[in-house]
Amino acid sequence: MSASDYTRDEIMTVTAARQLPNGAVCFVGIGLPSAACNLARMTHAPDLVLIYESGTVGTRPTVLPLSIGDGELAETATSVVPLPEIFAHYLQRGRVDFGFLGAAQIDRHANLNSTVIGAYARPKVRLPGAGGAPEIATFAGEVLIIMKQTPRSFVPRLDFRTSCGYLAGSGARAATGSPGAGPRAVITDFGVLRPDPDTHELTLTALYPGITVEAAQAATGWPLKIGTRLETLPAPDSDELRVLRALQASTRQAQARPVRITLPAAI
Amino acid sequence: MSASDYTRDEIMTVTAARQLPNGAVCFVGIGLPSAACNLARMTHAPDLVLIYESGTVGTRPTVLPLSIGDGELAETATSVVPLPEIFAHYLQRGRVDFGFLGAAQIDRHANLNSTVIGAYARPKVRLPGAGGAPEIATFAGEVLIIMKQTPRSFVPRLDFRTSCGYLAGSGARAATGSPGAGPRAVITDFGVLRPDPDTHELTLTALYPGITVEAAQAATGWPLKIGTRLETLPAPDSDELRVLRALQASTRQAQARPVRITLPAAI
Amino acid sequence: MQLLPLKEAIAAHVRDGARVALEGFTHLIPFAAGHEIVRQERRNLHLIRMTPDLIYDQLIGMGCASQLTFSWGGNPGVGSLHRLRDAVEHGWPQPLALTEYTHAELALGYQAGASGMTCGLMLHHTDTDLDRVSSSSRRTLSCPFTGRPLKAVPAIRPDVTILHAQQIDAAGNVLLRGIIGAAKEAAMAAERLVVTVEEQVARLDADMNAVVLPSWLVTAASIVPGGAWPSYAHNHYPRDNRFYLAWDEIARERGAFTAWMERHVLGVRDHAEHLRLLGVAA
Amino acid sequence: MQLLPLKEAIAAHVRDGARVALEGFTHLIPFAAGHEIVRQERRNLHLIRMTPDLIYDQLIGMGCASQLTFSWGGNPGVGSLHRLRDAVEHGWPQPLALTEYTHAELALGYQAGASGMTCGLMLHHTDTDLDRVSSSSRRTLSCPFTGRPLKAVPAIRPDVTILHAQQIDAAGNVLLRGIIGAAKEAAMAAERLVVTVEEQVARLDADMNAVVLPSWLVTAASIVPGGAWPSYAHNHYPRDNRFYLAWDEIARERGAFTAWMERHVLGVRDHAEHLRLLGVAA
Repeated sequence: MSASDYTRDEIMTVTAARQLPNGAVCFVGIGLPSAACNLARMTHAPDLVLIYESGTVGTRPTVLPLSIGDGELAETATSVVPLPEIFAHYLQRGRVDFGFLGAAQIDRHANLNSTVIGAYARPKVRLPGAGGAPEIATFAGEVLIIMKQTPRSFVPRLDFRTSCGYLAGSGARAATGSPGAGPRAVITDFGVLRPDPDTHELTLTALYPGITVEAAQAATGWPLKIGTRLETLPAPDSDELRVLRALQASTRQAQARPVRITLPAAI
Repeated sequence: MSASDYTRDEIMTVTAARQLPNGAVCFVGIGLPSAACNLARMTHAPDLVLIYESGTVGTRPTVLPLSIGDGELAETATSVVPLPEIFAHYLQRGRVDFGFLGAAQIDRHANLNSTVIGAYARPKVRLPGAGGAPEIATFAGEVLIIMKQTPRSFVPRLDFRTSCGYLAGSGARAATGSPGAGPRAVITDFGVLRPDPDTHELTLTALYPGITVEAAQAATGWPLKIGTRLETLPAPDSDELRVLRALQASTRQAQARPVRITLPAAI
Repeated sequence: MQLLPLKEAIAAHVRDGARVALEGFTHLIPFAAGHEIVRQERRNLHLIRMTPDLIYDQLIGMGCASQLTFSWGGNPGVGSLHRLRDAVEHGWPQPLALTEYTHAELALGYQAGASGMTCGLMLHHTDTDLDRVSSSSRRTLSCPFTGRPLKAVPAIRPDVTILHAQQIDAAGNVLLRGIIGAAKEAAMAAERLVVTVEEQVARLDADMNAVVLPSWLVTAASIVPGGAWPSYAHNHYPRDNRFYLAWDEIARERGAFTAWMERHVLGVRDHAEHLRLLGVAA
Repeated sequence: MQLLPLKEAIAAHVRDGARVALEGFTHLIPFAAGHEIVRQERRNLHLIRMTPDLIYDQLIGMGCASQLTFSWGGNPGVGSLHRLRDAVEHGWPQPLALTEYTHAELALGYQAGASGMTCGLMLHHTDTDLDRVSSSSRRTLSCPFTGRPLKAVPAIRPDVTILHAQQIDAAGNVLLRGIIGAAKEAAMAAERLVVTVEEQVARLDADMNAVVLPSWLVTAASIVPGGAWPSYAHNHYPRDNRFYLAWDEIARERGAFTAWMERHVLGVRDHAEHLRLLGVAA
């Protein structure tokens, strides 16, 4: 059933897709989350409802968009609403089951930084910033995080806290009254980390085939907690790989297509 | 130019219509205000912008609607928006130049009651209530009031203050920071009352042809202040009467038309 | 979304004592659903609606409601709602507790409910007696940036909102077209959403920016042609202004009202029979 | 509404030091108008936009702006905005003061501005460092009904909002179709509204509930076919994802960026010439 020849990006995307139950409502960001959500929709979860912050609700793209506002998303949507409604009527209202986040830095309690490396006033690297992340982190029923694991991104201390995971852990998040349950899983290119039920410290609970605990530890900027029962995740099956690769191929093709505009003769 | 044969309702409507300059943005209520606004639009003010609280912006009906949400209003509108936007994006935002109000009771400072006659908790007459009136009274650039003048409706003291005119007068309204200027004119079936520039007490400034000051005073429940220069208003001209009567005839005709619904055979 | 006969949808989702909003501003008023509530003899409902209109006059006169949240309670363009008046003025058939707003306030309350907020904010306007009699429904506060006086109204969260719409597609998505009032906000604010529609279609006749309620927000839907009569459904039938004028006479006296409701609502099986009995449908 | 050549519309309505919002979320970004601002060498603008995108990278890199209010400043799907980064990290070509929001906060600020409010309210979420660094842009307060912690953000009121749209009709009404982001709120919030459109038509191709900005809200309009390129205009042309990918290289170094802008923006008379020079239009 499983294909032996796949990339780390592919198993990461497939693993993320598998977290999504059919019928769930997902708030989708661009890049790996969009690939994962659409892969899930085109395999085991045909009734997945995808919401992009641009205002498209129930969108069913056949080509992965480069931006969250591509025309494909509007054309295949159930409904296109003003952006403020997405955040108010859907996210803050509690209509979103799953939110996806990525970031430049994550700490052991799944707090995220997507704002700056260095000091805010004089940053070493100015990152894009918050976007929808802080509210997704707060209001989505559950949060899934997709990030490549490196010592530079999995850090003991964030340079800037853009979005909250479990704050200092051990119930600190729940004490704030935050409506969503917080990050349920961090899917990396090594495996999956989940919060400890008591301390909320991220704990390695599963690895991809052939990946060692030592490698995962070396890719983490803090002493990584290892779960007592360490699962080996199944490789992508051939159907998943076929769908994912077809999606990406059609996307590359669409993006290579030149745009031509016909100007009226008078201009 | 002027037609000698007209009703008091007609001259009242025509006089109200004449208050509206071309290009103004009007928040229209049903009944006489709707007739006046559309008469103005079909005579001297073709670019009048009519907004009905149901959500229709820039509507140009050929038949006066019975309700503020008739289909005719939507079909002839520039834009149909959700009702909350009418109150937020148009009225509260200060985009409305003129608001029209009527009421069951008015006092000498043009405060209005459309809620109850008698005590609120055990009313003698329960009236429809506020609707859009309190916000129109506050946020429209200017307010025009259309009401038939009787001692029961022009009262020394309101049973209930639903919408504010000039409160206790003498600058009391401006002191609240209310954005709109307040009622500029009260158009009755006797003539026109305007607020005194200092005390804001309603003052009779104009009468229809053939109407006496004494008659207007007798129709008012307080000692009516009479303006120093009392104008005689021109009668409706033949064009105004023709347009108004044609509008009302087409409305009566439309309202007499029976509605037939075809049910699917299976039902 | 569950597609059900209207009788079952009301039985399953409208409970005695529930906060129920039947919305639709002049247009798309869910009369058929309201009549089914009368037929099922629901009691002590807390009715919520910007403009009670004839449908709430009927529910109130038939003793279904003990509370009303509203902003304008008249027969549009005609005059009074006699049954609403009788309940407020004389407690017949039972007393009716009022929570009274302005249109702007009630729309804001729905918006707040739709947004998961606890309250909504507007500019404070000069005090009216409404602020005095419904003081628990309004608070003034100062803008934290400018100090300007603001007014807060509490979020409105119906247990169930009921709407009428033009179309439902095979997947259960619902299209509303034309004047929508605060229907979308009332829908998003509610715990449950019940919809009646004119017709089921394979694909909605909907532009990209049309008002479409996704199927997963719809708790139950029923196909009820003519379900908004005597209000209207754009593209299907116009408002029956003659009936709105006639209602003034029908509802004026208790006896005539009750007789009319017994014959035309309680005495029929469903909305199609109601329309046929009144000669509106063949 | 005044129909003007774009050059005159920008000259008349965008002043040095103004608060300017060019909105359009991925879709309908008014690139032609932005380029005209570059050509007219406006200075010290306070730029406002949810997603600065390439258009603000260009304005910032050409020294038009001293302030930026935004919520996500990247090249969507590609990576960094190098000119925005250079301004923030190194003050080149001049320092850029940031007011930074989340999407939800900035959308709320536009909504508040559009509604004539002084501020907007949302549920308060767990503290982030954004609350700390832009504390003047946020306040926490308690819900007066429930005591729940709420967050207020100030209303955003641009001096001028600039949008691109598909159509304008003979009367000057403007149709936006497809993804609209916060364009409507930004339009209603502004003192002045300048619009570029793909085409003028006798009658808008608009459904009843379409997004139409009435002519009397439009200060000035210019007909600029292709005016959203390299973003897109639904029904007219798709997003030029190739250009978004190419921009990463063009904007990476100061010299290459400046040379590109001099040749392709300053060196052309108008947007049509810009499109022809780039081989996008014939």
